[in-house]
Amino acid sequence: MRKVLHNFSIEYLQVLDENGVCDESLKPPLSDDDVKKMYEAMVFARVFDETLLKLQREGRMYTFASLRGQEASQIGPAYALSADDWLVPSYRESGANLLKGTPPEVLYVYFAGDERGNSIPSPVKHLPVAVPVGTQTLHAVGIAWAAKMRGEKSAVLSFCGDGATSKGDFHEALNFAGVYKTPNVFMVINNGWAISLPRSKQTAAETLAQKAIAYGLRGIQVDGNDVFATYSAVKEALEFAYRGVPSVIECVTYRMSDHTTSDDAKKYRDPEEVELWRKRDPIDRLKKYMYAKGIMNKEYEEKVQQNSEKRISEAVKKAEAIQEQEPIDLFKYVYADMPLRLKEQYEELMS
Amino acid sequence: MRKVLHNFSIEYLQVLDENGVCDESLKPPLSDDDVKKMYEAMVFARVFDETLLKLQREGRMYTFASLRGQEASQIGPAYALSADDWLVPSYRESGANLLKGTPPEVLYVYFAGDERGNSIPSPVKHLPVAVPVGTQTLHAVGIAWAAKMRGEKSAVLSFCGDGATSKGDFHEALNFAGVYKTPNVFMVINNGWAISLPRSKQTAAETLAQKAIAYGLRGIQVDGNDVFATYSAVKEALEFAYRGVPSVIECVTYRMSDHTTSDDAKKYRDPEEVELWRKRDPIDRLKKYMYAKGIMNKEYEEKVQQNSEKRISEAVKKAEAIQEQEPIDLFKYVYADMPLRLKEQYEELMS
Amino acid sequence: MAVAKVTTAVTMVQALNLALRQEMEKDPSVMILGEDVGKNGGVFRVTDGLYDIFGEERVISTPLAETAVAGAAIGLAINGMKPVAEIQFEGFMPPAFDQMFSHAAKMRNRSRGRFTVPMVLRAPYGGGVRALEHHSESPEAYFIHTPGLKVVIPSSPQEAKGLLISAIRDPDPVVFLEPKRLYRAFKEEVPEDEYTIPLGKANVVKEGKEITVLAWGAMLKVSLEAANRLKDTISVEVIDLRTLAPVDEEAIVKSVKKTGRAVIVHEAPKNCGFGAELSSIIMEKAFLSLKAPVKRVAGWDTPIPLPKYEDYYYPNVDRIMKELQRTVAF
Amino acid sequence: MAVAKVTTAVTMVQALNLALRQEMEKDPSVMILGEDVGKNGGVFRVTDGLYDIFGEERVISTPLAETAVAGAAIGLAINGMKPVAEIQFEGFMPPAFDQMFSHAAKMRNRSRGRFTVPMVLRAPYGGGVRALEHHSESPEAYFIHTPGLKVVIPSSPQEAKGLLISAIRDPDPVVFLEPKRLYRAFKEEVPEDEYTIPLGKANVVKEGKEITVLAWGAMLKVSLEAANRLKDTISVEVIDLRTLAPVDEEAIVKSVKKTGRAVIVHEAPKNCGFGAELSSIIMEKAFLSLKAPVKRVAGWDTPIPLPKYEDYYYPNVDRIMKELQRTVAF
Ligand SMILES: Cc1ncc(C[n+]2csc(CCOP(=O)(O)OP(=O)(O)O)c2C)c(N)n1
Ligand SMILES: Cc1ncc(C[n+]2csc(CCOP(=O)(O)OP(=O)(O)O)c2C)c(N)n1
Ligand SMILES: [Mg+2]
Ligand SMILES: [Mg+2]
Repeated sequence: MRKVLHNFSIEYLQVLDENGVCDESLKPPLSDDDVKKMYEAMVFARVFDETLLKLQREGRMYTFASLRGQEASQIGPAYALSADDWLVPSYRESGANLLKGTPPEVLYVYFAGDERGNSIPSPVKHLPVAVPVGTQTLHAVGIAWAAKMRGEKSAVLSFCGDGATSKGDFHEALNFAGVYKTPNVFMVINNGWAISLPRSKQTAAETLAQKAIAYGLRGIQVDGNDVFATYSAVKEALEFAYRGVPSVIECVTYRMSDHTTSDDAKKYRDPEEVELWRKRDPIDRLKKYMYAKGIMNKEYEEKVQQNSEKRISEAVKKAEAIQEQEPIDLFKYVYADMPLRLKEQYEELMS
Repeated sequence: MRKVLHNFSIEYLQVLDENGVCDESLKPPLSDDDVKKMYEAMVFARVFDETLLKLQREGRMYTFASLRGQEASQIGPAYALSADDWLVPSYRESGANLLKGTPPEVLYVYFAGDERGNSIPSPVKHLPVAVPVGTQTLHAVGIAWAAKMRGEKSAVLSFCGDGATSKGDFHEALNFAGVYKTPNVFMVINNGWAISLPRSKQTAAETLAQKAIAYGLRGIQVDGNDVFATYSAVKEALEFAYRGVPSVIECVTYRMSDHTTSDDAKKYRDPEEVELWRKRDPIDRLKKYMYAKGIMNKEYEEKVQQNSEKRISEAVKKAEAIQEQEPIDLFKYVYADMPLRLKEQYEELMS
Repeated sequence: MAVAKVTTAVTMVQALNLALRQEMEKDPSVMILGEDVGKNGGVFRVTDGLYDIFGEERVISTPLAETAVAGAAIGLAINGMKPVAEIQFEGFMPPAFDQMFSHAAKMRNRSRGRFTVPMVLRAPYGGGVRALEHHSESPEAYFIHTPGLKVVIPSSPQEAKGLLISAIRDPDPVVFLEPKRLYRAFKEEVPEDEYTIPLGKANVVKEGKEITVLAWGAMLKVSLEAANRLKDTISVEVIDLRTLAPVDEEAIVKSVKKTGRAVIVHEAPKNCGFGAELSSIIMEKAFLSLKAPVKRVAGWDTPIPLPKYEDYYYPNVDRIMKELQRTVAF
Repeated sequence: MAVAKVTTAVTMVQALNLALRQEMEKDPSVMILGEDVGKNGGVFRVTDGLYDIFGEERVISTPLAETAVAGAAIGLAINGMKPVAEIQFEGFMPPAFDQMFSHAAKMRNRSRGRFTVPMVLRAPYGGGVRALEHHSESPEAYFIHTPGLKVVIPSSPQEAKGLLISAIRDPDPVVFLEPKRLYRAFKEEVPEDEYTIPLGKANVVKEGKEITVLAWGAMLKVSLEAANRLKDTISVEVIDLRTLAPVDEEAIVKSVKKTGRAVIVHEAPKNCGFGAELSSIIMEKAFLSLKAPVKRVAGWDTPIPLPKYEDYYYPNVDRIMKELQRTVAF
């Protein structure tokens, strides 16, 4: 007997096509006001990004990971969250972090190399930047599990990249989520590259969404440059999550910038590929839709841009005016109470 | 646009049913002689197992992991290997190890708590027992990769359990194999339990075979108590492996004994479940087939049993006659050359 | 330590079990996760019966994945739970190490106190039970060298209960290593009521004048035995460190300033083991009191042998006695 | 070291690159794997150009999975290859640690020599380059405490080339940590031909009479600078340990017996760092020569701060000078 035991399939979702034409049958129930807010958040994310890249080049900041091109993969999902839901980002989700409520000056302080930028202001429910790739997916499972145990209506949206899907942590996280039916939504941001490794060499799987199958989870691939699709997929996944069904959502998007400010993508990737994706810009796409729909005009467009720039330059001012940390701050947060040895070391440092 | 992107399916293979009735259309090309050899190896594995369990109870050995019930999941696959292929076992594959060529006295020496039992005699190509669950799958990938680089026709058959599929190492190994198209065959021995955790709580996936989908690998589930199915699936997978297509084979079988001699399965599992599986005994099943086919009679059956017992009691004698290791042997194999500090420590031990 | 009145003679396994049960009764955020900790009660039965009392929501047998056990525990702790995570054997802690090193140890510091990780990572530890490879390791130094973690190792049933309760209540991540050869080695009167033993405080188990022995876990008893055998010739002070990080430097320095000599005993390999740190602390803080070099009696710098030869490996009474004698005669 | 005639002034990155190239030319079993080591040439460009020369079969950019990089390297080494595996930053070595600890370190011993693991695990290491969190760690002690591994840390371009060639040829697994702040800090004349520097031998970089400084990697230069600034008042001997496991105890003991004093300098946290082992070795083997306690100038026992404050963290010339003066004045 040789028979098929199980069939599986992976779906793809796109709502706004590359020309900004909307498949109305799939359009999520978003008011014009919602759409505007999402647009504004996307522009704000981009301006934040551009500003930080500039400041980094001027030597006012350390390493920074640009999100350019991934605005729809961040804003759609973050917009779908309620205040009770958690956001567990990697290091590239500045757009999502800002929308979730972390002030831009705090994020800036982080990229300026200061721990206080990771001190997410209470009660904003998102974890600090996670640098070790993929490790945060397990925290996301733990946080979701705790929420479930307490019977809270709170889900966890975590982000990781295509590269992260190769890590053991990712695997163990998805498996735990499946077994404990935790309220998790795992965003996999397939931006084509993990530093210099193209997606095609990251795994032999046809899609990253199908990794969900290995754990009995829901899996779907969405157009990551389509903010309606990312919003809609996450909204749907959150509903499943509250009922204990975790999901994997692969967002197909593109990292328009170098990996970080320390990287030079020209070493390893074809500029034509970048050009191709420039035409798929997520903000342009939404703009086309909004113009066609009549909820956008030049004046509004400019105002959004200006407001974003203003808000960010104020944030930068605020951030750069922050007092230096005291040397004691090096020692103060290692444990709840400072052990003798740390007190002695602090004294030595000050002597 | 919401559309199906990809479809996947997982097949199931059984050749000999529970009554020993063979699906001739699927029967692998095995001569009667082959079948007898496989039967003999299965009986030998079982007698080895029974003997070691007895010796362990008598205090002549340390912890031992019984393979009872899993003979077909070990002998079919090992029988499919050529001398150039590698075997990478966990701690429960004594049957496969013996068939691959490790003398029973060597294996016994290992379970008697002596490193020399892990010194697989050259040129037998199998790795020592791997205790840290799942870690060996990565060695299997490295070994296969090396063989491929050198252009050798050599594949690697590795074993791990249902529990091991939850480990990050397993995930990373399968992914590497997919990306580098290494000649690997990953046996996943789903024996229902990982110590006290039932398969149903190990993962929410419907099958373990479908984990292959996450890596673009071939995946199939086979009846692990059917030695024709396990042989056939591995033989086929080896052919794929030589051409750079790795496979995952889930063998559905059952751990008839306690997890190890340190475990008491009565604490956590229903004796009825064990009874159910007793009826699916892989040796009985093959025996039924062989009687029906006329290649088995009482005399042969007894002879096989007696030969096995004799061979093992000789092995035990040989093993127990082995000279004690010298204390210097503690220090001799840490590095190729013994560093000063180890020389001093050896002297201290002897002083 | 406020010792309550009613006591019972129990093994270390029972004492740990009692500590877990009482903390779970008291604090609904305490939960247990790990391989086989549920119905099976753990391979050493430390969590025996807890599944029946608290249910599968709070006593959770996890899939076989140590990275996940630690990583999920971090998330649970961040979101208000107090997870007590078990790693089945210390030899399988390395896959949990990254999460402990990169996150548990650093989350409070990283977030300037916004997020904290009040978890316990328990594991049976050390050798002497004739176990398989990877089942007799002593990895305390890896955790001690990681700022942000606390490391605790009990030496008896009474110690185990009080220290585990403190570890669970501690606001920071605690690695709690349980000497498996003491699990059932002896019984001791243990107060039935809950009590705590403060973390970071050593215990002078035996007073003496001529030499200090620093030990912990299973090596404490072996050291005491060596000290007792020498009682007519050498006055040995024996200190149980209990908490290895942060270690009680004051107690160590005080003792060595009095005795002028010290021997450190541990099972882990000598090279870069915690014995080295202790020797250095003494060097730095009690140099002028030293009448002889501080010595270490430790595991050899080799992999731990399989059961048949493990007796060659671990410090034993003879080796300790010899070192004490040599040091005093120096 | 047999120094060849033709030399060129190169950075450490270039020296390492040359070592890799020459070993790959010489020995077809040498191969490179790790994240971004291929076309990109590694994030620090250590493998730059090797992909073009040797192709994607021998210079392999792997998926993002450190456990797999180490674990697959073990299998490759067992089956006849000599893999040089790169971990992109030392902060991501923990996920590779289990494979190194449980298998690379133990395979020879476990199989009584039947299977061996002649691999190198390279990683950029240490701080001082204003990097993100997890990019400035100094994890050498974890590996040193693991019997069966060798640990090597070069301090200059010339050292880097000779030591890396030795590491690649070594029959045992070598953890090779490259101080990233030295990668491009200075150029040095390096022989173009291949040459080796034997593992396990320290290098007396500067002779002196009154105090010994033990250092390695980036701390060597800082220590030398401190020694030079004090040259009119204190005669400092500076030793570059080069190989940390197995360490050259003879050279250490010889020097301290001569000088009677020692200071150890390292970036890693002090608690249970390799400085502790070195201090203990001196305690055990040169006690009677000691005129002052051996001291450690090390990283604080805290997580490493983000870039803005990292200068507070690492030993610097001032701290070393102060400790040297204090020790001599003891
Ligand atoms: C465990 C770990 N290994 C390596 C790195 C170095 N590194 C940082 S980002 C990165 C690539 C990540 O790729 P991906 O997951 O696709 O995310 P993306 O950067 O594209 O957003 C690597 C290798 C790291 N931070 N963590
Ligand atoms: C990494 C690791 N964690 C835990 C253990 C302890 N342990 C030994 S076997 C086992 C269960 C393994 O189950 P499975 O993979 O299904 O194999 P089986 O024993 O059923 O053959 C566990 C948890 C181990 N050996 N290695
Ligand atoms: Mg990516
Ligand atoms: Mg199993």
